Amino acid sequence: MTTTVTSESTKVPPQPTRRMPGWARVLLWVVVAFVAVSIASYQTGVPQLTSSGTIQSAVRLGIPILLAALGGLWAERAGIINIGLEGMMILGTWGGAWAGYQWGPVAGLVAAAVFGALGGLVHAIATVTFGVNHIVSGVAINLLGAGIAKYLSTLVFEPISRNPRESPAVPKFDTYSAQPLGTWLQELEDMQRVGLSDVAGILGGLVTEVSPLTMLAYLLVPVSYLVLWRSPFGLRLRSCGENPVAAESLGVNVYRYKYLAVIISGALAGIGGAALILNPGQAGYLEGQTNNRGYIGLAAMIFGNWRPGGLLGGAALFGYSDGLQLRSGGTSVHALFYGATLLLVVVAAVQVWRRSWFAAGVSLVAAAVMYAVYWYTDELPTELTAYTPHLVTLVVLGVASQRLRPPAANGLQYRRGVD
Amino acid sequence: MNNWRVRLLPAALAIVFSVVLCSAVLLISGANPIDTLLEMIAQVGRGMTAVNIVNTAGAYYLVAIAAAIGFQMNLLNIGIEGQYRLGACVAAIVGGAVSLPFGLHAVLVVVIGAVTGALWCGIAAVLKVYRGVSEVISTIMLNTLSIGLIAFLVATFGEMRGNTQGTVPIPASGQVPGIPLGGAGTMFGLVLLSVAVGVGYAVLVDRTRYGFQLRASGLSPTAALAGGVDSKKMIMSAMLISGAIAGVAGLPEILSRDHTFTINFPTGYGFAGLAIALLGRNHPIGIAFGALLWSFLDKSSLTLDNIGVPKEIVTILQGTIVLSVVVAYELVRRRELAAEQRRVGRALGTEAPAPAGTGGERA
Amino acid sequence: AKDGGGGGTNNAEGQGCRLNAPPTATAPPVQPTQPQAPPDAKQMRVGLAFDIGGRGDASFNDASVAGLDRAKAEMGFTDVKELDAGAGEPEDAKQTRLRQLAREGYNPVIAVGYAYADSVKVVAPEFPGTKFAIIDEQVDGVPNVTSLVFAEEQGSFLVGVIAAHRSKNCQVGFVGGVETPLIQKFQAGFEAGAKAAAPDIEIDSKYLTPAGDFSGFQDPNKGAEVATGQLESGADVVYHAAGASGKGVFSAVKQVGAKAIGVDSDQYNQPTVAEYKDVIISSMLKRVDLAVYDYISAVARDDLGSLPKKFDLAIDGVGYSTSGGMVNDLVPVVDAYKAAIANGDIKVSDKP
Amino acid sequence: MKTATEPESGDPPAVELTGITKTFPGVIANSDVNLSVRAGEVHALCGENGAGKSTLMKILYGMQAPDSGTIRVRGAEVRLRTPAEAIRAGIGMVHQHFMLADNLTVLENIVLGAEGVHGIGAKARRAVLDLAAKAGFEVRPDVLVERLGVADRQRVEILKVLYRGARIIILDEPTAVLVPQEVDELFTTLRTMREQGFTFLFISHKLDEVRAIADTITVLRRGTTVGTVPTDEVTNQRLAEMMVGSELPVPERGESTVTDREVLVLSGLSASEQDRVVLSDVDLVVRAGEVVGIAGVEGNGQTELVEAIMGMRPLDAGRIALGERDLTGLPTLARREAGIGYVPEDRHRQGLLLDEPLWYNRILGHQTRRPVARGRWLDRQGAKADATRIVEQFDVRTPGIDTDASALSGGNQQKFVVGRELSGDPVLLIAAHPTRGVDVGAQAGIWDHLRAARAEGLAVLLISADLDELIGLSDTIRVMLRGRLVAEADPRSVTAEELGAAMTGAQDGEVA
Ligand SMILES: Nc1ncnc2c1ncn2[C@@H]1O[C@H](COP(=O)(O)OP(=O)(O)OP(=O)(O)O)[C@@H](O)[C@H]1O
Ligand SMILES: Nc1ncnc2c1ncn2[C@@H]1O[C@H](COP(=O)(O)OP(=O)(O)OP(=O)(O)O)[C@@H](O)[C@H]1O
Ligand SMILES: [Mg+2]
Ligand SMILES: [Mg+2]
Repeated sequence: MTTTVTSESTKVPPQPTRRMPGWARVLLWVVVAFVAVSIASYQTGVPQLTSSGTIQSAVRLGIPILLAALGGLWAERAGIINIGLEGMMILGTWGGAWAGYQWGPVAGLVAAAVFGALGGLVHAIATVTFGVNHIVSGVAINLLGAGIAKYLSTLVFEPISRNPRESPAVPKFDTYSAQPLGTWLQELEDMQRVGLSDVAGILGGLVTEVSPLTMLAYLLVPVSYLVLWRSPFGLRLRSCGENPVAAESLGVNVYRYKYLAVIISGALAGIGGAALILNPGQAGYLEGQTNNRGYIGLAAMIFGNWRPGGLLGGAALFGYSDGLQLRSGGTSVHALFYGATLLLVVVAAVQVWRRSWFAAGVSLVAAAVMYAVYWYTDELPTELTAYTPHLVTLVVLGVASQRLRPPAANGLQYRRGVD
Repeated sequence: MNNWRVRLLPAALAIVFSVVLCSAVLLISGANPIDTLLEMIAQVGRGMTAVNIVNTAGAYYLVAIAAAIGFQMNLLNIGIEGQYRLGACVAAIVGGAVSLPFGLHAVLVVVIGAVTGALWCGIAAVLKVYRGVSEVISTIMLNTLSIGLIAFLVATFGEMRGNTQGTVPIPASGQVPGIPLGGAGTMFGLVLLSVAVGVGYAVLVDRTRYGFQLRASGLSPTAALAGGVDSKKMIMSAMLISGAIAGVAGLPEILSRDHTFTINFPTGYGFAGLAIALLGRNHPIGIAFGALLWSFLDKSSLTLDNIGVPKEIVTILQGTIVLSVVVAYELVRRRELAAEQRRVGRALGTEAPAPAGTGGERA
Repeated sequence: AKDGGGGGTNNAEGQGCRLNAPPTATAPPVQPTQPQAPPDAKQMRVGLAFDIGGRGDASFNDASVAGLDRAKAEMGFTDVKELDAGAGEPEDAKQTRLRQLAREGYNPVIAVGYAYADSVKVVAPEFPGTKFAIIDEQVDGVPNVTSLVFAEEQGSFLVGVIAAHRSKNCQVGFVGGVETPLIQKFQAGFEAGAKAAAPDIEIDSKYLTPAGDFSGFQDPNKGAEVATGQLESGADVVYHAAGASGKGVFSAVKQVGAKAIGVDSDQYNQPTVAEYKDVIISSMLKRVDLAVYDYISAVARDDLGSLPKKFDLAIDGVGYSTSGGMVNDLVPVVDAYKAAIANGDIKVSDKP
Repeated sequence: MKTATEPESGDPPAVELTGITKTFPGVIANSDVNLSVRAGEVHALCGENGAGKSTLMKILYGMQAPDSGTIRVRGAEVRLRTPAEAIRAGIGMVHQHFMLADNLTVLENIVLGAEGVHGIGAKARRAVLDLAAKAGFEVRPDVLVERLGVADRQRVEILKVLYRGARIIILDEPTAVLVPQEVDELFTTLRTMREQGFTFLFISHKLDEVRAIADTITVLRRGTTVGTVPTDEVTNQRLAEMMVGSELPVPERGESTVTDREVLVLSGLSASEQDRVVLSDVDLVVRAGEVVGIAGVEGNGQTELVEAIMGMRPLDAGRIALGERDLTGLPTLARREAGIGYVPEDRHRQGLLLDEPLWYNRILGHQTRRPVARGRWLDRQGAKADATRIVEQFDVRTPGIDTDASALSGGNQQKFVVGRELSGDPVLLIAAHPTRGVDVGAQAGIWDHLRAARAEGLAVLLISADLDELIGLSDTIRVMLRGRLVAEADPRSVTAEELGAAMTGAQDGEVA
């Protein structure tokens, strides 16, 4: 070791040579992934990989997850782990169906938010006021949310729907398409030109047949960013998740912000529930319809490194792989292996460039395995492809996890006046 | 803080509180809470309910111990759900495929269940230790993946019986006889396995070096590290043990009653296990009571339809019990801590009337 | 369909399939059970144990309720008890439910759903004086258990024929809720029927979840996505056997103006899916109501031997609906297939 | 003995506390405290650990509510229920433990809670830069605080207070983490600001510093004010007497017991953390009976060095030997078994299981050895017996060994930890800040035990930020800077100032 090396190791580490800004790096990876998928789509002859229909599916499937993930973001940025998202979502579905049935979709949306927020309130009381372990409280809220929704639905819905597990039909939101953009993109997509049609497919999928609730969800991503990172309110809220004692010492009412954050979190999860009720094609309240989407939302948020853009990516990935496997099952998931091979080769190349030989080796081996699976099988058993999104989440977390940076005081108990 | 007051009071308070709350819910919805409760209690005496309570409590006990081992070191093994189902499935497949002498066969099945559970949980452990993936998320994903894997395994190695898909039945040599109690039903022989696991858990946690290291890692990972506890090894081993115990939790039902794993195998034990471990404060005896309570609520709720009360009230009851138990423990803990400090102050304050900072006193 | 679905434009009106001529079988000489006067059974007490889904599932649980209600009205008994199941409950819960009914003196006790197969085998011998029935599963060897099973594949065959005739693109879809053997019968029959009518037809079959994950019956979201996928790849008639997820299938079908076929009961007339009725051209009927009614009346007459071994096409235990009049023109064709199946000219396999 | 020093001017005092009483369960932290601070002065608060200084200041800053007593700010009585109210009254506080959010930027940390002033955007950034320029600092507003060193963090803390327009500033032990040069810089800043009319409440245990900066000194003992004196009328001797009722103890080395048996030999130790070198080519020998002191500004690799020796941190290169035995690559437990005792720098986080009784804590780190374990089994009776021995031998003030560790005061906790680490006949003791935050009485006790063990041939590696302790106890002092051992000093001749210079890199090689 020479002195030149050690001189860098001062207690005040110098700013690292300014690499690409975070958002640019993310964007770059998005582009790389897109190119990989696009190539795979042509090489394997499975255009569903980038069709606008798949993207629309991804949107529809991803929206509830996105909203749950946003809910997780708000709570965890204030330092409260919210594994109770699932329960809050269930409450949201019940509330949305109950009010939606009587007063229409807008009322349903509001009620879903309110019911979710009530779940959030219980979580806040338990974790903030009583200092209960956040996960424990979350598990209890999931039990409670399911129980309350079932109970209420037996009492309220059964007389009307003749079924204790189901609400009567609920009016839905209408959908809108951005015209003439949508048609134009559709034409582009139909030309089946390499790259261009893929982009058109993806964009087309994003702008056609969008319901107000979906637009709201889209909108909540930048809004969450702006509020949390660009407003005094958000700064205070985040400070409660990073160092609540410091925040308190600067006059921030930590309890209040934590309460607010968890209540907003619950409301967002509730809206996520409403997306399962009020978006076109949905069926009203059904027992068990959230089907662990709250947990998936939490995973998407962690996946997204506790950031709005990141969790959007997580929800999109989940929605995409789920849409793909639901729409065209074995074949497209199979083709996805081809895309994953390409992506892993790129990752390996990057690692080689960074001189982390081990990581590069692992990536290459993984790429080889992926390719072998692609080569030696024709279609995967549906029992296994049905859970592609979960597998993808697990694998990506395994690859990316060590770069994640949760809020420093996330999950810690905070009591005023005790340090 | 080892006295009984701290142990029992919160749980009792919480149960009372939850019962009161649910009574209110029942009253509002027009049912009579006292009748409801009496009906539930009466149900225990009917038919085989009492034995079923004990049988299911045995399985609950195992999943709860699995959860408690994780809790001891602040690991949240949410994947118990997947581990016990996958363990049961693989064990049943192997049990149906081999033929061994009586006894040995059942032992093999149990071992296979344990190994399967441990390996499945081991995926989460490896991800956590080497990749820093939160076990909460990875086990949630693994739970879902286990459903697909089970479906695949049953479809591949199982057989069709009418409209049910299940594994090949385990021959008599691999079955574990129950303890027949006449008209009250048959208690699973493997309830004894739960007892054994409970004793093992108590000894492990209280009396062994491993138990010390486990608890130390949970109480303060940093102190444990400085004290020479290898946190990676502990996470690995704790997850593996937890998974192994979870992996056998489904076997009492299979070896003593069903002899096959079908796609209708019950779900939800995993989350019950987490709740019961909380209820029992990770204590082997507390968990036993928790398991019995949970099982009682489950089984006796079956009668509520008879008196026109939605049986979902029991789920609400279970949720509030968990929540209020943890709140009650926290409140009692705070009070006890203050009391302890007062005791210290009093014990040492005899020399100086206004002791500020006991360490600052001079002899 | 490797190139299908890319643009979602393949829904352009096709010319339909090249269709086989219907078989020319003579209608079997079987008449549905003669209209006997309903027995008087005021003292009868009937217990019903549901599988998950329960009363109000707008599917076969409800169909059994309908049968029960009819029996109640016609035979005059009043003491009826229905018990609901919980999702993912263990075996002993099912046994307890049956025992409870039997102990309280309900006789007969009807277990609705194959999930009760093992429980009935255990509980029925404990109550030799009580008559048990189980729907959807063949239970042999227990004298006081009657099995009420259906030839779902035969009914599905008929709607497969309808689908083939109604498809303009010569491509149809099947959406199953959970990949269980029971649902596979629906798929098998549907595929066989469609192929019989149009050998070139392309059939997309997809399940929402694999066996064991019963959320597939409760997830309209997924139902809609799967159906949309099939529609975009060119299918224009979709048959579902997906329980409550079927709503999602209907909504996806309605979205693009294609056609759907319902399942179990006459879904055209079902209030919960009323908003989609204009795309439900037919439904595969599984007459659980009939089976339950027949069973109860057989019990009342103490004549269990008169019950059919299987509720199949021949006795109208399964069938298809024409409500809405959208397949009226096909009735002769379908009935020809029906006759061929009923008299054994066509054998429908129950494995896909 | 009230040596009251009322200002002659008619101005009301900037702060006046009367009859403040505050009790915690079992502890009276403040009882009838009276304090009056003139506007524009630096007023020091002195007192041993646990005397109640921090509590009093937290009351003034609205973080804790007094049980009784009144607070006046510039003559007007106020009720300060939250920090927000104290901030509004013009009071700011720099805490003993920094209160910064690592993952937020400098700017965000400063404007947090005071967003109303200039928002959180460009305007605020300009205001912060202006303020810093006035106080003579340099700040980079958009850097994450986690990247800053201690001195920079402290500047951020001071800027936080200034940004809120505070005129009365509480500094709770601001110098504890600074090297002498940095202390001088801080004092320069304080003096400049005093000229501008700021009032300071300054807490420190270091009497020289207090005398260097304060105009007036108030001494607290056992929660009450012992007296207030003008700085220039009081001697160190007198102050010490006021604080502890007797003379301050000084660490004394005693006779040298150094042998030539090498116990710990480090050669070429290097370690890095995420591309950052934290230890670079460290060679060090500690002999039996020798105390080797490591001096250094916090964050220069001392923590990492200890972790490397204990096997808690992977090495890039180098070798660690204990006597004849090569420890490189062995896990922590094996190193402890080989005879290393370890007093960690943070007893709460690393030394104790706070929610467990003392006897259970006795097992920690010894779980494989007698008398607390037999093979794979714990020996609870053995642990209890030995915990009792430690409590007696090390004068741990506790009602018994069944008391939870958290209920003990810091000093007593530390004595227990030292006692535990000296159990089982270690050949090497690594003592990281063994008396940090421990009051003078307990401090002297711990020093005595270290000396006694050294006399019996124990090798000690002492890491301390307290230069007097280092100089007083060590046989050899090595200075650590940026992960390397840069200088060696003879404790018999070196002064704290010289050491400080070496610690900041102003001086290399042999010191004194
Ligand atoms: N939150 C608390 N709960 C209970 N007791 C406390 C609390 N904070 C302080 N104390 C008690 O009050 C006494 C005074 O503590 P304080 O922190 O004010 O001392 P100090 O003079 O600042 O000591 P030091 O020099 O160590 O900083 C302590 O001895 C402690 O016993
Ligand atoms: N957060 C707290 N909650 C309750 N009691 C506390 C707390 N902090 C301190 N105490 C009490 O204060 C007493 C001494 O603690 P304190 O922290 O003041 O000691 P100390 O000598 O300053 O040690 P340290 O430097 O570790 O803080 C103990 O009796 C303890 O009961
Ligand atoms: Mg202190
Ligand atoms: Mg202090």
